Amino acid sequence: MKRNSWKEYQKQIADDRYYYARSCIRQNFFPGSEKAFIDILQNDLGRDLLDDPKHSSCTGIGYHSDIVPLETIMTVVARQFALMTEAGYENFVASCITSFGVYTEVLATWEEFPETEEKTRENLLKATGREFRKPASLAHTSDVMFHFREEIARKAKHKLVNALTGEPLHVVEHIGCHYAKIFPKSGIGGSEFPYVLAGMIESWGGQCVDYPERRHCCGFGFRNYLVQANRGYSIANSHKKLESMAPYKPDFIVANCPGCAMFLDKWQYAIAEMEGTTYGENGHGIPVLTYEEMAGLVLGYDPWALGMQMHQVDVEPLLDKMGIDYDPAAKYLGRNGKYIGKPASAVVNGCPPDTLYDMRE
Amino acid sequence: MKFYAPFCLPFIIGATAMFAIVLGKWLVWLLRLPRADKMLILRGLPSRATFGAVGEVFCESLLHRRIFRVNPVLGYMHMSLAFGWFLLISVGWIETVAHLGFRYVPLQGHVFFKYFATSLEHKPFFDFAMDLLLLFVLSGVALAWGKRLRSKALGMRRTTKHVLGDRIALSALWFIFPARLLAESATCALYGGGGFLTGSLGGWMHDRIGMLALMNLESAAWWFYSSCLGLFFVALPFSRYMHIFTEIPLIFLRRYRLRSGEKATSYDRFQLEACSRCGICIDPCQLQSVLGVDNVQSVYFLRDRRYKMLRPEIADNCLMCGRCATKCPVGIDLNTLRLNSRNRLRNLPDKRRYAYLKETDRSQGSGKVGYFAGCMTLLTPRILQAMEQVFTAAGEQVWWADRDGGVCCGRPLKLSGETDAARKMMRYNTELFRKHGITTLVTSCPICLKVFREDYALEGIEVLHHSEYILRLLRTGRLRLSHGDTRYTYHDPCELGRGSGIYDQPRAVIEAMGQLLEPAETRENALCCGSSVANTAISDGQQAAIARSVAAELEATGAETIVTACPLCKKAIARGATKEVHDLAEIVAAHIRR
Amino acid sequence: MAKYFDMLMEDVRFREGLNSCMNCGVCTGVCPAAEFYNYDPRQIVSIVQTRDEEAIERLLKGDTIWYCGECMSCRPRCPRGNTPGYVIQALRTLSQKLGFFAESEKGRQQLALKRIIGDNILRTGYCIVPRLVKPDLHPEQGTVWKWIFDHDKDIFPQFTPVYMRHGAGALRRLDEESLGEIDRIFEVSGGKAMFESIERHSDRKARELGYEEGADQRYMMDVFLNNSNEHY
Amino acid sequence: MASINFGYTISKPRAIDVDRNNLRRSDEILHEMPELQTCIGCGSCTAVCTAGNLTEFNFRRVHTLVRRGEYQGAYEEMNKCMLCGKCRLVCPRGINTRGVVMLIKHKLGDL
Amino acid sequence: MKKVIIIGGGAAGMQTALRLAERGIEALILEKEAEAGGKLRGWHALFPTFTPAEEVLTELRRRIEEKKIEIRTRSEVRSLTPKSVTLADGQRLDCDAVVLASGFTLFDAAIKEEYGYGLYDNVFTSADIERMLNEGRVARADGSAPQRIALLHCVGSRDEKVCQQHCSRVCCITGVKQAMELKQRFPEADIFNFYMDIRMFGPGYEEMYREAQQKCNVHFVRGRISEAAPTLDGRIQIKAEDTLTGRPLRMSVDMLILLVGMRANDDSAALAESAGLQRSPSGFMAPRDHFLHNVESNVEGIFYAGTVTAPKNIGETLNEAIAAADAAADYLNE
Repeated sequence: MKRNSWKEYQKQIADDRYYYARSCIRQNFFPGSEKAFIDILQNDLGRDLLDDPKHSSCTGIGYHSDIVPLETIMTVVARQFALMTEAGYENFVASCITSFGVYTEVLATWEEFPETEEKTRENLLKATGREFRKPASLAHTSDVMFHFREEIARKAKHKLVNALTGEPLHVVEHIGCHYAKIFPKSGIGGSEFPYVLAGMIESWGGQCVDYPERRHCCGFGFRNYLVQANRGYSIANSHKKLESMAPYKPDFIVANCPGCAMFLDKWQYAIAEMEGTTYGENGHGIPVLTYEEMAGLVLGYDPWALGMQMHQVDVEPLLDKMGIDYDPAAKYLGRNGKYIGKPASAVVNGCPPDTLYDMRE
Repeated sequence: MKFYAPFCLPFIIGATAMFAIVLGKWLVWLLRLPRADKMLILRGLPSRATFGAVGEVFCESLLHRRIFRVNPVLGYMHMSLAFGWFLLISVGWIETVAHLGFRYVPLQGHVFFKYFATSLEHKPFFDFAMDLLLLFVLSGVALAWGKRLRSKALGMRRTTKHVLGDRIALSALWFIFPARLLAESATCALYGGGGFLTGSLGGWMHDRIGMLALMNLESAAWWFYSSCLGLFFVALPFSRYMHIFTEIPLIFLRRYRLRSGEKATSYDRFQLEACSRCGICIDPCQLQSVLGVDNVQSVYFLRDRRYKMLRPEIADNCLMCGRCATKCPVGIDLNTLRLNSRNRLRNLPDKRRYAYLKETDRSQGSGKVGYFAGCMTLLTPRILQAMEQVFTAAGEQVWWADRDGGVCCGRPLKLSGETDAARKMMRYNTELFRKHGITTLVTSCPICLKVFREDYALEGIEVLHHSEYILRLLRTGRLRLSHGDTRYTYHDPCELGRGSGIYDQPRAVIEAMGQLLEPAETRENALCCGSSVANTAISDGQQAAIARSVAAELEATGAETIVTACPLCKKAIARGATKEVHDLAEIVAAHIRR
Repeated sequence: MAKYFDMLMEDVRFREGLNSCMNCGVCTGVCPAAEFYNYDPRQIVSIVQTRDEEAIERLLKGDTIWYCGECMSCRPRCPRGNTPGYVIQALRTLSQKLGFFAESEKGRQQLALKRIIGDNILRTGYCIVPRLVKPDLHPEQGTVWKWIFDHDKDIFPQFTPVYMRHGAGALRRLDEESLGEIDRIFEVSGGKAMFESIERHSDRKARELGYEEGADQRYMMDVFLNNSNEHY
Repeated sequence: MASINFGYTISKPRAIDVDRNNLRRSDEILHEMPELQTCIGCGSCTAVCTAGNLTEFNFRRVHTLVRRGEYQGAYEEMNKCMLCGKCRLVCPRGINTRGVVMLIKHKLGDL
Repeated sequence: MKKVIIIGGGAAGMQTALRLAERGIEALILEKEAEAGGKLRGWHALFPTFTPAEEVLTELRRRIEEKKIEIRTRSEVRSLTPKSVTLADGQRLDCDAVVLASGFTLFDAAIKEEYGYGLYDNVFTSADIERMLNEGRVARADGSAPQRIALLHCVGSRDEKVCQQHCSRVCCITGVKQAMELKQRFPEADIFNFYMDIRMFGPGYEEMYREAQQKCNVHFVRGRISEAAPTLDGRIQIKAEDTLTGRPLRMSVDMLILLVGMRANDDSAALAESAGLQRSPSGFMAPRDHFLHNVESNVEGIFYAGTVTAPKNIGETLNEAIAAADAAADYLNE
């Protein structure tokens, strides 16, 4: 792709010493990804990262469901910063895109309306007795991964290429709306052509797919998913995206937002159950990866250690394409290799999982 | 005496076919009439209406009195053909009786009597009389030929463009009487006799043409004559000449109070086929005279409808100003036929339509007098304001039906053909009027006025146009106006004048305030402003062109102010005028004396 | 008197989000909600900038303001620097303060959101925890999720040492002190007041709607599940 | 397909999709009434509309939708019009609005 | 003989020089490009008469030659004072007054990233279309004829996001003109103009707009395009709101034409600073006032002609050049 404009949207990404804030959705649905991020940073890249047990949710989902007032979320954010300050860190990294958006928005609001910062400090002090310094740098964890993309490429065990043909894999990158749409300058590449995932994909040998609904929201829409009556909206947006990308035959989707990755995966299941439509090859869905999983695969992590068995859409076709060695039988094993049964079969998986991975055979 | 020769065949066949078809048509139309219409006929037959009808048939079908009124030369042409032919037939019948007494003579015996009567003694009186009548008819034929060639000489700017069937019948008709002259003259040449026409021509032929040739000529001439008649008769029921016979029952039915309505009935067939396509309706049509549109006028509309080839764009393209209807010699109810054609094209009964009309009462005030501004008045707030001043000056307690927005009276929709849907609006407004207990309903819109009077069931509520209402206020002294020296001219709105017969009241009101100058075409002949709601086919530019021509005629009176009594006319004419255009109410409001 | 408009102006998001709209429609053109609801963010901004109190009240009491998914796609495109999404947030906040949210079907759903997400934040320190995503209320989460849900104690510990326990790592149980701090933050900064307003007005509305027990579990499940399908 | 009761269905897009819409009827209408294309969207017609005063009927909106190939419901909407003709008098482009109403109803009546 | 230096050899500069020559004042035109003519070069036809731009330009050049007015090309100005102009190479030219007729810069459509100019093959600017019209071949990137074309108004105008809050005025009529020219070449094509307001400020413009609608059946959709994206078959999918119906609108087009606006030259800030000239918020030079001294700068002896002060059409530019020349001549004769 001829996009060069991303170079105009650069931001400072700290090189070391991160204060890590977990994501509600990512730890729920992709706990392996958060683990992989920490492992990659600490083990593969040798960076310092603090996983503070005292930090909490940013309450962004509540904020964007409008039940948490702005003043409250500002104070929660201030508490996170206070924890960081107390721990002696100043580079804040958030695992969640919604959180990243919230932190950016809160900092911008304090900038624009200083009285709100005053009020927040007052509230925080009153509620917790804590005080905070604003972070020197604020980044999303995908920014950090982007920052180290070349270093990771150098250590790569696998590339994003079809191991059989040598062709680059076609990758749909999906950027969470709150990554750059609220503050285009806060995202690498801006809001129109964000480069944060594209940069990783290109560095690791893949090829990005530009399809008409590339910029469209996955459809989470907070209250639009969280309340069952509204989910028709949520699924319809993913449906629109999937319909739009399917003709390009992507090998997989990668998202930097935990919600997007979860929804693009799960809605494929629901659409298949509702309409019988699957979007990938041979009646399978299109695998949806988090960027941590993508990085993990590139660095040679075991897919099941990355938690890829927790996806609804099977990732095996992708693993096969990339020539990754994995143990099919180990996919659905519990702790310590304990057999705990398997998920029921679903239309999106093409054929029932029982027939493929029954270890008792 | 034998009354048959081979050449009679075309005539016999033609005449038989014609009578069979004509009678058949009438029978079907009569049988298909709605029950109520049939009752009207049964009740009318034994009444004085029948006598009146006979008289009218004589005056109109034979003498063409109405055409005379429009155009004497044209009247003479039609009379000479119709009445002349009628006399030829009746006098011919008397001649037969005079020769043979009251005995059965077949039809061809009467018609071709000259041919069969060669052996009989000549009666110079009849020879003379019949020749005189033939000359009378031939003079009409000559005029008809002349009209085709030079219509302007007969005072018509345009004549009808005819269809093929008409052309055949017309050509046959043109040759019938010259052929008769030739045939009778040839017989006279061989056997003597004849009057000043046939006798003289016969003598001349006798002197110049050989016997054998003459015999052949005679035979050929009678064949030709008979063929012309036969051809004409066969063509007649399918051509415009059907009017010759159709007008007669039409006159009777009309006398029995049968009328066309918004729904088509078989009575319309009598009207349709009574049109002679004389084309008199073309000239008054402003679409023709101003815009040069020449395929939509009533004559073409009736023709297209009769032959079932009516297209919506023709049916729609009519201002329904009624100027043609006032001129129609047959008195066909042209606007109503146009309307029920549209009804047939568009009316789709739909129960759900206008369901929103419930609970929309936005009327204000209370009083025995209700004022319905109408949509167009709401767009011309000065009229509304003026009416308010008039009411205040007269001390009238007024219930304002629609000052804050109301429901349309329904006439525009009706005029477009959606008659059933229009009824819903009419019912809604009727209920509204009843609910507020008014006894007088004043409107300043003639469009509303006409529909209130004709289609609303408003028994007990007197419906007045504001011109009538204002005049009444003046006459009862409740309103006093100052008289100035402004010269006004008045434009008769179609729906008010020709539509509702209100010509004098607005004039009387104007004269109470200043001098009134009449434009060249006025009252029944008044022009239409061009923006009539009845026409959905012409463009804005075309409307403006008509408005300019109307304004020019009004301004030519030298008046300082153009007055009209319709909000739509006011808006329309103002587009084309250089002088001020006002509604009557505005002028009145400005002249109120306190 | 511009009562509602002034109240909106107290919200910094409203001040930031509303400059002057020229009705170009760029926001609606990309809006995912406009695509699937009878919704037009341009018109919302256009209405509030007229300062027509009646119109604003209709918005506060109506369904429209609740369609937005807060994806903020509208924000980077606006040629006049407005943010319809912020305006929506301000309107929603005010609607909840005034209790107007309970007047519309979509607004009433705030109760469900408060009880599911809001209460969970105070209970766990996180918006969502695995036990909250019950397969019967989230059928779209699929068969794999059901398998995870049913075997959470076997699966999650593979990725975190502290599943539902204290310590550092994913899906840990937050320590009591931190939870206390969050609770006090909500107390001090108006979060609790907002929750209370949602509960109170929902209860009032529930009784109005004929729920004799007020905003009970049955009412909550009804607002959570019911869709009149009149929103498209 | 499994018969799972999700409790909702995939919402249908509401956008005007010009690629999907069949513009044939719209082209026919514009062919017969090219002046309709000169609409500048000023809304005068809607402002004076008698039916629009009583309902949500919006003539400008409906004919614009028809021009984009969105015919669904246009006939029913146009049926709210009372054909009073005020719009025609105020249209700055002189569009024969009553003719437009009748033409659209005529062309879309059988949908 | 007094001498005036005119900075800029476009329509404004040439016309100013001609008028000065008429008033007996020596004029020197400095043109930074290799050839004089400014933006008229490369433009195809002028609205609303479809007069070839070449025709106007040729006539201006002929007159310049006739009057033997010197044009110094490839001469970029670094700074100026009322009495001297310093070129980029450091050379200083003395004079008695300066007329700044340096025109405008076309907005770089690539900055509006969401439209994908420079990324997607079938996204063009109005300037590209003029060039293609001049070359006699308008076509899609693959050479095929377009079946559906969208023209987007206000690209780089009235847009806070790209710091161009002003209206460039001429793009509306250019959009109408190009729609008609394209319709003429591709009678079967559907052409859609996406606009926010149609600003037909000049004589004959409104009539042209109406003709485009009624005679050429050009569709006008009120709504700014939100984004453009490529489709698999090389077309461009656009999203907008049809604001008059209040619904989002999608379509794919064979060509997307961005009607780019006028912006102040990049060097205007530096020039303004060197001479102490005031600029308007839009970045264009600010005249002393907008009514009685609209061709004069706030610095005595420096005058403005043409689009250096604000977007203008050719006719206005030529008129203003005469006014500027007269003002300069009057100043010198005082």
